[in-house]
Amino acid sequence: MSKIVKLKKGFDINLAGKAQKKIANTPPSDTFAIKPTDFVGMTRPKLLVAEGDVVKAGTPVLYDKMQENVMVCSPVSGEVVEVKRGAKRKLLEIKILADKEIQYETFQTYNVSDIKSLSREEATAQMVKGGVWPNIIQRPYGVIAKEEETPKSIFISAFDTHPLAADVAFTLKGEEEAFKTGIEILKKFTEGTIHINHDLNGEVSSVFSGVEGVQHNKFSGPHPAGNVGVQIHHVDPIGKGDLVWTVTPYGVAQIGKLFNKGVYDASRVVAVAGSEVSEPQYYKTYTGACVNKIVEGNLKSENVRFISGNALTGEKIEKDGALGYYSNLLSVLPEGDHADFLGWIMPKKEVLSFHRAWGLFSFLNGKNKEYVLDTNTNGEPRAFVETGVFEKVTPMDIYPVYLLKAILAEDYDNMEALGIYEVIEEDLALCEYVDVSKHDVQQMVRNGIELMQNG
Amino acid sequence: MDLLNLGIKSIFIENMVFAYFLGMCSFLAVSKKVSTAFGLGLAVVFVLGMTVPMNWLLNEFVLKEGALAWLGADFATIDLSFLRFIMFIAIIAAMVQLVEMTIEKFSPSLYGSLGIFLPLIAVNCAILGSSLFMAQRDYSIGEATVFGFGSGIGFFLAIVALAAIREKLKYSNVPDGLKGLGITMFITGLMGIAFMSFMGISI
Amino acid sequence: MRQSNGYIIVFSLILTVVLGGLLSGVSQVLGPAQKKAQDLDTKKQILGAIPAEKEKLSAMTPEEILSRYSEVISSEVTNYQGEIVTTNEKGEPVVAENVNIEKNYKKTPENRLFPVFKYNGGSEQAFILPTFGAGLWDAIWGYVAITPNMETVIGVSFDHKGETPGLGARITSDDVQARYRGKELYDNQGDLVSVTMVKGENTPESALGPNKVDGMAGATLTANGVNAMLENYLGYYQNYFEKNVRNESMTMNVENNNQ
Amino acid sequence: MSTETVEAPVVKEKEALLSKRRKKFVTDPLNDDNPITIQVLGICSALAVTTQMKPTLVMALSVIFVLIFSNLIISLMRTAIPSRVRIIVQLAVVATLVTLVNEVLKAYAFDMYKELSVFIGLIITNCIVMGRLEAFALGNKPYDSVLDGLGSGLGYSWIILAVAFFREIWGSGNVFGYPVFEAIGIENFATNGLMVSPVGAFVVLGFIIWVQRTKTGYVEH
Amino acid sequence: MKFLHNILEKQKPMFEKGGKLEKFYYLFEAGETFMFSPASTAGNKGAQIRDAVDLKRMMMTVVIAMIPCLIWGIFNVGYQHHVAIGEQTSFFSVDNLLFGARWVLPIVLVAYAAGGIIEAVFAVVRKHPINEGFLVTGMLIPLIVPPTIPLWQVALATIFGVVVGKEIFGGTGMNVLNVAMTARAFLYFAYPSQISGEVWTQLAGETPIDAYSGATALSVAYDSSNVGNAVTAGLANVNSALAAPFGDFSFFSFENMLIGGIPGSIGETSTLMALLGAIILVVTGVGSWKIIVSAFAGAFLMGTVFNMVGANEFMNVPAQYHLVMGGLAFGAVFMATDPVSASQTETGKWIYGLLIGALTVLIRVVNPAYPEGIMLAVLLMNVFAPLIDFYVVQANKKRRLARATV
Repeated sequence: MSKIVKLKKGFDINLAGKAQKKIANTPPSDTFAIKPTDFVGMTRPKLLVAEGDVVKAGTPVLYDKMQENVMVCSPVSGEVVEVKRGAKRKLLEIKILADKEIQYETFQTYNVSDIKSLSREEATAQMVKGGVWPNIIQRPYGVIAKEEETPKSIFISAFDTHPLAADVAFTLKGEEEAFKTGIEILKKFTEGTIHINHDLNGEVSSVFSGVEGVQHNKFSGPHPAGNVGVQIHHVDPIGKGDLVWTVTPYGVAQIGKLFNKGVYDASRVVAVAGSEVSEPQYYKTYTGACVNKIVEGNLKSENVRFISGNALTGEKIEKDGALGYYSNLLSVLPEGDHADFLGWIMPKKEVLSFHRAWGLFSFLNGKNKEYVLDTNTNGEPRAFVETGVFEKVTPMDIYPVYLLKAILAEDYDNMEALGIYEVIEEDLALCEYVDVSKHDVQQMVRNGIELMQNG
Repeated sequence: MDLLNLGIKSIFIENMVFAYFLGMCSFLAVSKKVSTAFGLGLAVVFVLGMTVPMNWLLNEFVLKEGALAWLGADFATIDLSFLRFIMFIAIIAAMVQLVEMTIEKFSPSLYGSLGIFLPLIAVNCAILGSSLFMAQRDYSIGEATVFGFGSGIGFFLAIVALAAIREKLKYSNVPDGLKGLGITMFITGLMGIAFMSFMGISI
Repeated sequence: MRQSNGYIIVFSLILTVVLGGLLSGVSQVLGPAQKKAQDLDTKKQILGAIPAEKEKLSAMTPEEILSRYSEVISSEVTNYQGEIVTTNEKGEPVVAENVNIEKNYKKTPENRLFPVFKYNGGSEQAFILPTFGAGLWDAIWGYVAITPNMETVIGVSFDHKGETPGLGARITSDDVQARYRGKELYDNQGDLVSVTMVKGENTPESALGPNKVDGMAGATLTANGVNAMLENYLGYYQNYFEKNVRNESMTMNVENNNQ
Repeated sequence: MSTETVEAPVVKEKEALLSKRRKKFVTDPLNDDNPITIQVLGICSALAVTTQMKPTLVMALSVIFVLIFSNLIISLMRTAIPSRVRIIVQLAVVATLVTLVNEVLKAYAFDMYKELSVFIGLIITNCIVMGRLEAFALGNKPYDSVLDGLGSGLGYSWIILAVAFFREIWGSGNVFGYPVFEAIGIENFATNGLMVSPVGAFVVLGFIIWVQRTKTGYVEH
Repeated sequence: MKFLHNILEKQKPMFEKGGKLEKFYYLFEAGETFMFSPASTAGNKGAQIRDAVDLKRMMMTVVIAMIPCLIWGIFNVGYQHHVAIGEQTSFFSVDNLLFGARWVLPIVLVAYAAGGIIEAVFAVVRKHPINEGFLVTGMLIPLIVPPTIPLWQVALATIFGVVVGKEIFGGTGMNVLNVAMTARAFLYFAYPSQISGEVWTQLAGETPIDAYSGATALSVAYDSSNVGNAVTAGLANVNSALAAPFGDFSFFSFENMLIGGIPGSIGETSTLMALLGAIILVVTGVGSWKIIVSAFAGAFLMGTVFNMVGANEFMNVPAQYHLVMGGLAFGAVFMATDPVSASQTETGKWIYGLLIGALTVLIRVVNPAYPEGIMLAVLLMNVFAPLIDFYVVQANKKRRLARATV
């Protein structure tokens, strides 16, 4: 019983510099990093290695003091070269210099029939030890799932509608077996359905088409149709007391490989894209790759911003920074640190706006026009004034403005009633983009979620 | 038609709150949330609808000059209107008590939502005010009933709308000195302007 | 002990008796003064309709006003048909000053009582007629003093409950009321047309004529109310004048036997 | 209605007629603990009569009278009142006092009686009166209660007189009925109709609260 | 331009925290951001790109949408003046322009100056940014007052509107009532004789010819209904000797009221110009088409219902006349759509608009005290908009609650 959902609301941000579907032949990065800040809700990361230690791919590097079974493992083998700390000795980054040849920690391997008979406890133990557990994110709150809980269903979004997003099927080419195994493992954790959600207008890649015992749903519409949160809302919404897990397709495959091959395989195909990249394309590397080697000689200009992830939800990184744990995209956009004379009234055509306010004629450009957007905020922070715009980019039965105001007022009952359980930052990222009053909507959403968790 | 006119008049034009400033204490105190305002508003409608006709009877057959004529010609000249205040307030207090007990007995759920407001209502000026207006204006029993309910509904509308506005205002950046009472005064004034649209309506 | 039912009952009884006694005592003592105050208030308004009297009123003590009133005013009560009414349905005497115009207004005109106050100030004689009507927002009322032949207005005094300040409320101002002086109630054809206030202010006298007075800017609706009130009540009193005044010779020998 | 109860402080055997403590009963409600602007009591009658200063003054005097005497009477009876019926007893006493005021006005100030109409009667439900009885008079000695009543009454009075002042001068160009603008030679002062309408009362009181609370630093949460 | 920007940048530290003129930071900020859109970039986390729109541009769009009404108003003030003194010229003549500008522009200037000063004072005292909302308010107020208004009243009303209508709530985005409507309501109730809507032609001291009446359409309509004459006939009789500025229409014909060659508030007379503004607002998405459409629909429906009742002549006014008389069109397009004071939920907007339209006609017809209903209808619905929203949102909450498992 699959569902077809056609969404109208939302907004596609068509940025210039999409990655071409080919894998570049360049020397891979030599350092890789684990950033505890990538794991939302990990407040007390505990380090298991020290500078100078030698690790293998799959060696535990840190764990969460609050949830001890969550382990993060090294993506590569090599030497821990640096442990970077910030203010109050906050753990920021663990850098590992990779070996030329990757050495793996080995775990138990299983064949297809073994996997069928594997118990939930055995599977959990291997996943935690093998470093793949952080792939499982729970809703509400968007934090790493607790292994003792049982979700009512598990959602996997098989496509990504974010600007410049990496093509999911392309990055998982050849991982059919691993994906299938991953799904088999996930089935042990829920009595409910596993949903795989596809783009209605695209072809279903062979990676997903052969998977059985799951529900295949199709979605159409502009971004954020590919957001798993939106998909959950339309297929099996989260009410108070519900628990749903979400896993990325890459995460499913990684879980599969842990059982098929007995290794923590952190290799991944990442896209390098954006208007400032000379040759936007894909690279084969490992989780947490440092970007300096990748972009070397591949930039059009100097004053650019590197973003781990996409332009809507990503994080700014330095030129020698590393991609995030969950990220398979490096976006490079022009930095917008310029002041425009009478910028608030001058007509502009080359800038993209969801609004059609005076002088913003981007709506006259065709749908296929690609934009070079910089990181300028295009205005100053103000109070909420506009209405109805947030709703137009949020294809959910939710009133974002009311939710945000409830968060600002720290009104727990209202936050709950208005649907805080159904959203995480990325679901309202477009609101942050279109907001004329320039609020940090995503940060507000996270604050709200934290209030709910602690309150 | 006259009754309809009176109804509209008492709800909108001579709104207890905006035109006469009556019931302000509870209007200001119990308007922070729509749900509680709704409860208080209902209770006021209820009590007003009961006490104004009750007080009418009292006024007509006991207090008014010559009201005691039904006791005999000797009593026809007696004027007890100086007892009006004390008797009205007594009736109101008694009625509130009665309403409270009745609701408690027959609808515990309604009691749950209205119960806490009922004692407050005994000293709500809108209740006494309506009865005094009724006596001063010499309404008939029909008019008194319509007037009672109308005034109640007017109060109800006002307090619910105010509560919705105040819930919205939670996110506003009101100057310190105006927080609470001050800003509510201004809002009430602005609502009063809006309610002026009904002044002069006659059907 | 203080919580026992017996105590509460006794306490309440004592309190009731004390308070009730106090109040009835006070009302007994103050009763006459209140009656007098009320009386004075009515009489002041009636006298105020005559411009010449109004000027003097503010300087007079209550006693002087009352004595002046009994000196110059006599009253009677008529009904719609113009018959003089002396007793009510119960056979009690009817006193003009105690007829409540507002209460009468609730009845149909045919069932109302209409007080008439006859003024004889020596050089000047007048009939003072109470009127009542609806303004823009609420009740308006007033006294119109007209010549005994019912042809010319001597003076008016209007009051209101809630007309717009600065607009309709101006009917209470001397300036507006003065406009009515000397206006005529009948047109050239001899029909009773009352005096109407026109729309708009600063209309030249030539455009007004004998039956019209200048209006109040922005208060047309109150003016309409005043017009309707005057027209109605003059109409109601028409029968009275036909029967009792016009056909008699105009010898105004007002006996000072009022009340 | 306020439900806080003022703890009766231990009183020394002999205390000055106007000791510091007692002075506070009178001065506190004037500003820091004003019944209208801080405690949010008695707003109803505060606004209705304030189009002109004259009726406002009468209203203020009436409230002071009722406050003082109801405080006194209840304080005198405080040991005799059964607590179960205390509200009704208080109401009865207040209603009696208000009736007294009403009757006196009717007899000796008929104009004011007409003007104030039902609002004199509504002093009964003025929350300040009941509030002071509950919070103070039930637990304090008569003389202290009288001072407390006086203080609250004065606090109430100056606020409504201030409101009335602005409404009358701006709305009618008068002070106590005296045309001040004409007196200083401004013939055509454009009176502000909004000030005479109820809206004016809310707005003026709003501003007074704003100024007063900003000065005293009181913030409501 | 770089040079100018550098100068500004140099001054900046003085206004920033710890600077000498720290108090006036937001004044500086306002000036600077009006000159240059700021060089600020997106934060480290979250959206790295932002929409090209900001609040200033948003507000500017509304101002631009009002320009047709303003220009029309300027010409019309001049035109009505010249018609009144019997020197009728073609509508878009220089004479009309000059005369109109002489009377309209001072009102605009005073409104902007009074609003701007108050904004500045509050920005300094309360330490918040200058609200761009005053760009719109300062333009709206002149358009909804008659050309005969004394300037001091414009200033006073603007101050009242901005302070009581907006600043005490914390500024743009926090207010409850529409600021410009609050200002107009202030005038309406405080100084009714100047704005009660009977004669609104700027005569500038000259006397009108006999054939001319400066009465507004609504006032004519009320008068003829009052004496029991059909309103359309009554309208046709007024100024019947004069022709409309465009086309072969009589003065108070439906067509001329639609075009707007009639006396009235400066910006409200032309329904066509308001509709032009509506197109700008709707296309740009700044104004809600739902509110505009439903307000017109509400007025038309109510007019039709009254046609069916037909108890008096005003009720018999053809429903479409209600759409072109008075300020309905202007109010529905520019006042009702104010995003802050309007209903904020999409369902709520339908209810809100419909009731505004219906109430406008209701007030016009059954409330003789107020010939114009739109102002009070908008204010009243502003008051009830939060309540409408409350129940719409409540329904959303209930849907969510219905699927809760615990």
